[in-house]
Amino acid sequence: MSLLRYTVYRLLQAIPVMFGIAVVTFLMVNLAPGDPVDYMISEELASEELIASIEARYGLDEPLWRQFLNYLGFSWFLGLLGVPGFADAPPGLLQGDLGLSMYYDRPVSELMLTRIPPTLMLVLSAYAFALTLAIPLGVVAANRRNKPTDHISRIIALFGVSTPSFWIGIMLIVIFGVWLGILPTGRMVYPWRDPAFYGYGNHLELWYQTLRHLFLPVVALGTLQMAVIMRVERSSMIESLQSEYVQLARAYGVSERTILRKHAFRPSQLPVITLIGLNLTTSLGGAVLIETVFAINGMGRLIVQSIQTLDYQLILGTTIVLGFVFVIGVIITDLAYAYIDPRVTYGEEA
Amino acid sequence: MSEPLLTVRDLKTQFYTDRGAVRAVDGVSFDVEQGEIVGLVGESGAGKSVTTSSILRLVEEPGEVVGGKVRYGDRTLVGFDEAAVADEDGRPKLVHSEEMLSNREMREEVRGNEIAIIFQDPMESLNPVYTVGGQVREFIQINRDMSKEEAREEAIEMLRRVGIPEAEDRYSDYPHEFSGGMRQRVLIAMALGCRPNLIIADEPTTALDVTVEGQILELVDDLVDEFDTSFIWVTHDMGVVAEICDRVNVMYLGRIVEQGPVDEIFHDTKHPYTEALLNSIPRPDRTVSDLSPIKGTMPGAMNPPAGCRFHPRCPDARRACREVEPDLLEVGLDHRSACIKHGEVGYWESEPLEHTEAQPETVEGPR
Amino acid sequence: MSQTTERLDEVETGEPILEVEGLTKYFQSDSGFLAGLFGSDDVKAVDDVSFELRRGETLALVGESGCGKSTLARAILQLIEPTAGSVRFKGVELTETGSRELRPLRRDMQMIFQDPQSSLNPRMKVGPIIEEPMKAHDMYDAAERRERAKELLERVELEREYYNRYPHEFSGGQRQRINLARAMSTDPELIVCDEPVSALDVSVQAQVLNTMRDLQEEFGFTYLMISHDLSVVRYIADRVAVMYLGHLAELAEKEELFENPGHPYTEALLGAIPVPDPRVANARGTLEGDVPSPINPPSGCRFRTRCPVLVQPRRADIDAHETSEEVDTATLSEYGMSDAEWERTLAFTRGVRRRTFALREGGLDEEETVSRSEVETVVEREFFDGTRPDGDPGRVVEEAIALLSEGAWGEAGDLLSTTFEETSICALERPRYTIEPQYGTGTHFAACHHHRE
Amino acid sequence: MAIGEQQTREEDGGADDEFEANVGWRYTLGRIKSDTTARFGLAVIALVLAVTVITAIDTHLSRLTFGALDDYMLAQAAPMLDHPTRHPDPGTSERRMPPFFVDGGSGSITDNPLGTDEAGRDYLTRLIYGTQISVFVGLTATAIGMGVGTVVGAVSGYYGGWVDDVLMRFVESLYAIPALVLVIVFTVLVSGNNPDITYAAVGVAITFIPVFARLIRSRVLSVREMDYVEAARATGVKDRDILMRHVIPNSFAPVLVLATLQIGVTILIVAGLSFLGYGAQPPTPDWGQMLNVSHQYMLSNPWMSVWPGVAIMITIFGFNLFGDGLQDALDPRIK
Repeated sequence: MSLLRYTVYRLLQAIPVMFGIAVVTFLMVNLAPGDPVDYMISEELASEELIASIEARYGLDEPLWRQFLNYLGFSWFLGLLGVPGFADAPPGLLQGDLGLSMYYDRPVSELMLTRIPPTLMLVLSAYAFALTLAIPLGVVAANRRNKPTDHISRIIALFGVSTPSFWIGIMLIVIFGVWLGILPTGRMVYPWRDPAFYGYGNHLELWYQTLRHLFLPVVALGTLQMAVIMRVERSSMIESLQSEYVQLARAYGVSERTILRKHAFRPSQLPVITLIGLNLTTSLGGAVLIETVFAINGMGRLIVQSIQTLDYQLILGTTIVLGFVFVIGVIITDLAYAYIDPRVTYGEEA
Repeated sequence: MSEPLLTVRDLKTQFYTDRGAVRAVDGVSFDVEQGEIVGLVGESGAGKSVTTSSILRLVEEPGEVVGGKVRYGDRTLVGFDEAAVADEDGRPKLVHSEEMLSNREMREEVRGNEIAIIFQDPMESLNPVYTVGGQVREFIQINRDMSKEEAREEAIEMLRRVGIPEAEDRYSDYPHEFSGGMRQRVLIAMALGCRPNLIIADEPTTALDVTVEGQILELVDDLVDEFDTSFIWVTHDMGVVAEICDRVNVMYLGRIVEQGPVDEIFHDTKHPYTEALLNSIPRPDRTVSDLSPIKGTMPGAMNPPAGCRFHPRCPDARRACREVEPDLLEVGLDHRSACIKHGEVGYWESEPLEHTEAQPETVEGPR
Repeated sequence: MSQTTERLDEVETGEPILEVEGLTKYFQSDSGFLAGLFGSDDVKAVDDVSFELRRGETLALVGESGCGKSTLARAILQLIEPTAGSVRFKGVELTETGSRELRPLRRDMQMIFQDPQSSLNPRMKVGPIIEEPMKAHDMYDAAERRERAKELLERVELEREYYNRYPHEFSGGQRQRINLARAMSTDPELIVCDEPVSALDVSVQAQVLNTMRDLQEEFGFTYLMISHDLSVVRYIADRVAVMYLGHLAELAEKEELFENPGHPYTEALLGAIPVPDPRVANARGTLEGDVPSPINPPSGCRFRTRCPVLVQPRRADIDAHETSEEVDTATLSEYGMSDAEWERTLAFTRGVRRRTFALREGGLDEEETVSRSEVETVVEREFFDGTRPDGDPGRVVEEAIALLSEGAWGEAGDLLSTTFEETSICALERPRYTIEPQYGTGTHFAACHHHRE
Repeated sequence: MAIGEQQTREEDGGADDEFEANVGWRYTLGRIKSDTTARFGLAVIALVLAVTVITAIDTHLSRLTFGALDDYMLAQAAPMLDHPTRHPDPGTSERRMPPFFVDGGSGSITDNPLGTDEAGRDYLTRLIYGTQISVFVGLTATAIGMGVGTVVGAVSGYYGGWVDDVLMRFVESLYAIPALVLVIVFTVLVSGNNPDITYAAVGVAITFIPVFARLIRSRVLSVREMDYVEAARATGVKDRDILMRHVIPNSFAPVLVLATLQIGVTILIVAGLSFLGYGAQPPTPDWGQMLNVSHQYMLSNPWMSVWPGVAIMITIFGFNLFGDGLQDALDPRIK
C-alpha cells in the first residue's frame, strides 16, 4: 500500500467516526431534559405563537429524526434528489452550515470562523513547547537510567501530569504578571491582524508581542503534554536501547552517541507520535480552561459562552467541530507515523 | 602450532539479581585458531551467549565480567590484576589490568572490524525503520574507513555474495520486506562486509527452517573457504555442530565439560553429559527405536550443585562426584574432559549414586 | 462414575477414525469494513488436502513454517472454519456440525500446543487447568475430578502435590506434561499435537516424546502430530505427510518416506537436516530461493518454482491442457533438450528471474551498459559451460541474452520463464500419484509429475 | 528482579520466572512493597483517604448533632474538627486574611494558618473538607467508567466482526470530544442547567468509557491469541467461561494501572469543571470551586489561589506515583 493509498484509507476510516461524533453530540444535546426555547424567553412573554415562531425559525418544530437529517445536511441532499417531503430542506453540516446561534442570532459557522485560529495557535504552540523540552529530556533520562538526572526528570514529569493546567496559568499570572510584571497576562494579540490595530509599528513587533503574549498560556497548556510526552519518550527510548538492533550496532563499534541519535532514536518516536495524536483531545479540553484564564477568544471560550447562554445550536456546533479537529489531527499524526515506520503502509495496516 | 587467534582463559561473568549473584559463566577457557569454526554447544541456560557477549564486553547491567582473561592476537580484551587492597572476605580484589583495552579502543579497534557478531533472531536484529542496505553500509563504512559511496558499493556486493537476489534493488528495501532466511543473509553480509578475522555466530540458524538452515550452512562453508574467517558457532543443535564445526566446546551450567575435535566429540566421547546428550537426540538418518533421555532438567545457575555440576543427572555419578569439582583433563590430543573418571581422585573406588531421590526437575517453591 | 455426554461408536484399531477430504482454507489477507472496498487477496493457506487417520497410529504432518500445517490442524478441529472440504470424525461430518453440537464431540479430540509458556493460563492453578475439560463436559463430580487430575499428574510423571501450584513454577518440559495431562483428562481418542516438543531443550524433548509414546501404548490414543523436525518425526511417527505451501506433497509410511522419498521437496528436506554425526557426509542439497507467497501461489505443483528437477516441457502436454494466451504464444514448437542442456537452461532461467549474477564484476551503475558479447561470456561462464541448447530453445536463450545486454532483466526473465517454466507439465497440472512402496505395504502418495507413466 | 537480556533469553527453557513474574498477585504485591515510589504513592493515597473518611464521618455526625443543617452552615461550622478561634462568627472575622507567615496574616500557626476565604472562613478547614468531593468523584467516576468500559472493550475484542466495528466507532466518537467539554455539556444540559457534582461524576465516567474500552480491547485481542484460550476452545469450554476464566483475568492487570492514573485525571477534570462553575456548587468546599472564587482575588490575594492547587497536585501526585509503581511491578522489563 502506498502512502497515498494509506491516506485515502485513513480518511475513509474517519468518516464513521465523524458521523458518530455528530450522532453522539446531537443526541446528548437534544435528549437532555431542558427545552431551549424555555431558556430563550422569560415566562411572562411565553405565548403559544411566540414559541411556535421561534421553533419554526430554528427548525425545532419537526420530529427529532427529521431535525437530525436536517442538521447533518442529508435532507438537503434528499431535497436535491427530489425526494418528496424534502423539497426545500435547509443546508446542514455536510454543506458547511451549522445552523443559527440562538443567542447571537448569527450563523454558528460564522461565529466559529474567527475563533478557530486562536485555539489552533495556542494548541500548536503548546505542542511545540512540549516537544522541544520533552524529547531531549526523555532521551537524556533514558540514557541515564536510574541515575540522579533520570530521577529528577521523572519527578518533574510526575508533577507535570499531576498539576491542573489552569492553576499553573493562574500561578504564572501571579508570578510573571503581578509580582514581576514582566509578561502580559491577557488581551492576546494575533499575528494575522494589522499591526496598526494594536498600535504596533510593523509586523516584526507584532510577532514579538504575539510571542510575549503567548508565552504564559503556552507554558500553562504545554506543561501537561510535556510531562506526558517525556514519560513516553523515556520508556520507549529505554525499550529501543535494549533492542537487539541497538545491541548489534554496539557490537559493530557504533559510538554511543550515534546509537542514541540514530539507531535508538528514530524507532522510539513511534509511540510518541501516537500519543500526540491521541492527546490532542486533552489539549483541546485544556484550551477551554486556558482560554478562560488568559481571556483568549478561541473556541474554548466560545463553548463556555455557549453553555452559559444555553445556546443549543452553538453548543452543538462547537462540540462537533472540536471533535472533527481531533479526528483530523489523529489522521495527520497517523501519516507521520506511516512516514517513519515503513511497516505501516506495507500489507495490512498497523 | 601458531599463536591462536583468540584465547579465553577462566572467563567468569555474573549477573546480580535480587536473590543473589548468578554465575552465568564460571571459568570458561578455550581457543580459536585462524580459519576454523569452533562450536560452543549446550542447552539453554548453559551460558553460551553470555560467554560470547563477555568476549566482546557487551554484557549489560546487571551483568558483569568478573574474572579471567580474553586475548585477541596481541590485544587484551578482558584482563584482571590483583589489587593491593583486599575485599571484605580478605581475598585480593580484582581490578581491570592495565593492558586491557579501553572502551573506546574496544569500540574502534575490535568490534566489527576484528570481531563481528551475528545474532540469533534475524527478525529483531535489523532496525525496522532504516533500509537494509543502509544498515549494512553504515557498519561497513564505520569499520573499514570507507567513503559512503564505496561502502554502498561494497554493501551491494556483499548482499549479492550472500545470495540476495536483485541486490541492487533490494538495497533500499526495509527489513520487513525480507523473509527470515534473507534477513539472516543480510546479517552475514554485514559481518563479512566488515572483513573481521572472527565472527561470533550466536545460534544463527535456530530461528530458521531446515532448508533455509541448509542454505545458510552451505553459504558459510563457502565463505569460510574464501575469506579464511574464523567462527565461534553457538548452537544447541548437535547436528549443526557435526555439520560445520572443526572443534567443539560442550557447555553445561556455565562451564565447559568437554572440548576437542568434532570427530572425537562424537565418536570418542569422554564426558557423560556429551554422551547422554548424543543418546537423547533423535536421528534423521536412521530409525531409532528407543531414546534414552537425560533425567531432569538443568538446575538454575543461582545454586549450582556441589562437586560436578552434572552429577544429579549423570548416569555414571558416584559419591565422589558430589565432592570433587572436576577440572578439564587431557584425554587425548587436544581433547579435554571435565570428569573425574579420567583423573585420580577416587572415582572408581567411590560408591555409585542412586538417583532415588526422585527429584526429576527441581521446582522452586512459590514466591 | 457418571458420564453424561453420549459417546460415538467405537472405531476399531487400524480403521479410519478421521477422514479429511479436499480440505481447503483461504484467509482474507485483510479484514475490517474497508477491506471489501479496497479488495483483499486470499491467502491460500491450505488447498485441497485429503488424507485419513487410523485409530491408534501417529501421523506426522511435516513442513516448513508457513506451509499450512497448523492451519490444517485447526481446520480439522474446527477451531477455524474451513473454506471447503469435509472432515469426518468417527463418521460424523464436522464441517456441517454447528458449534453447539460440536462441543460434546470435542471431548474425543483434544489438542496440545507448541508453546509451553503460553498454553497454560498463568492465573490458574495446575489442578483446575487439568480439570477444565472434564468440567466443560460435565464429567464426574468435583471430588472425582480432583482425584482424577491428581492421578493424571502421576500418569505424566509429575507429582500429585503439583495440583496446587501455578504454571510459572514449572519448567518447559513439565508444562508440556501438564498440557498432556489436560488433553488426556477427557479420555479422548484423537490428540492433535502442534509441535509438542520444538520449544523444549534437546535433552527434555526425548523425555516428553517417550512419555507420549508410553501413553499411546497404554490408552490407544491416535496422534496427529505437527512438526517441522524430521528427526523427531522419524522417532515417533508411523506415517508421515509432507506439506508444501498448502498442498500435500507426499504421504507414506515412515520408513518408506525416509528411505525412498518420492517428491523432490521431501528429498530436499531430508538432505537439509544436519545429521549429528560428523562422519556422515551430508549433501545438504540446498534449495534455491524462498517459498513463494501463498497469496498468489504457483499453478500446478506448488514446488515447481524451486524444484531442481522440473520436468522439461513437451509439446504434447501443452496441447492437452487449457493454457493462457501468454503461455500459448511463448510455447515452442519443439523442446527436446538433452538432460544436461535442460538442467542448465533451467538454471539460467532461474538465475535471470532472481538476478543472482551480475553482468559485470562489481555491478553496474544506472547509466552503464554492457555489450552483448560481454553478457554472452558471463552467461556462458555462469551457466552453460558450452552446453547451450540449439534449435528453438537456443533461440530463446539468445533472445534473453540480447534483452539482458539492454538491461531488461524483467523482460528477459519473463520470456525465459513463460517459455521454459510455465509450459512444463508441472505448471499445467496439479500432480497426484500413488506409487509402489519399497518399504512396507502402505500406500505411498507422491505429488510429483516424475511418477507419470 | 531483573537479569540481563541475554540471560533471560537463554533461560526460557528452564524454570524461568522472568517473564512469568507478572502473573501472581502475591508476587505483584511483593514488588509493590519493595518499590519506593509505589510505597510513597501509597502513603499519600492512604493519607488522602483517611482525611476523606474522617471528614465524611465528621460531616455525618454534625448532621446528627445539629439536625438538618444545610451545607452552607456545615462548611462554616465544621464542628468536630474545629477550634473555637478558627470560626469566629461569619461576617465578623476578617475576610481574605493571608496565611500566618505573610505580613497581615493571622501571625500564628494555630489561628487560620492558611488564612481565611472571601467569607472569613478558615481556609485550611475548607481545604481539608474539599478532599471529600475530589476523592468521591475520583473513585466513583473511575469505577463506573472502568466497569462499563471493560464490558464494552471485552465484548468488542472477543467477538470482533461487526460488533467490534460498531462499538469501536462509537467509542472513538466519544473519545474525540474533549472530556472537559463533554462533561460540561452533559452536566449542564442533563441537569437542566442545575449542575451538581453527581452529574459531573457520571459525565466523567462517560468520558472514561473509551479510555478503558480501548485498553481492554487491545489486551483481549492479544490474550485471545494466546494458546491457553485456543486450548480451552479446542477442549470444548463454553465461550462465556473462556471469557470469564481466561480472557478477562489475564487482560486486567494494565486496567488496574490505568484506573489508578484515571483517578488523578478525574480530579483534574472535576477541578476544571468546578473552576468554570459547573461542578460542586458553593458553599460546598471543593478545590476547583475555591479556585474559581479565588481567581477573582488573584491580584489582591494571590495566596488564596495557591492552596487549592497545591492540594490537587499532591493528591494526584500520590495516585500517579502509585500507578507508576504498580506498572513497574506488573511489567518487570521496564524499570
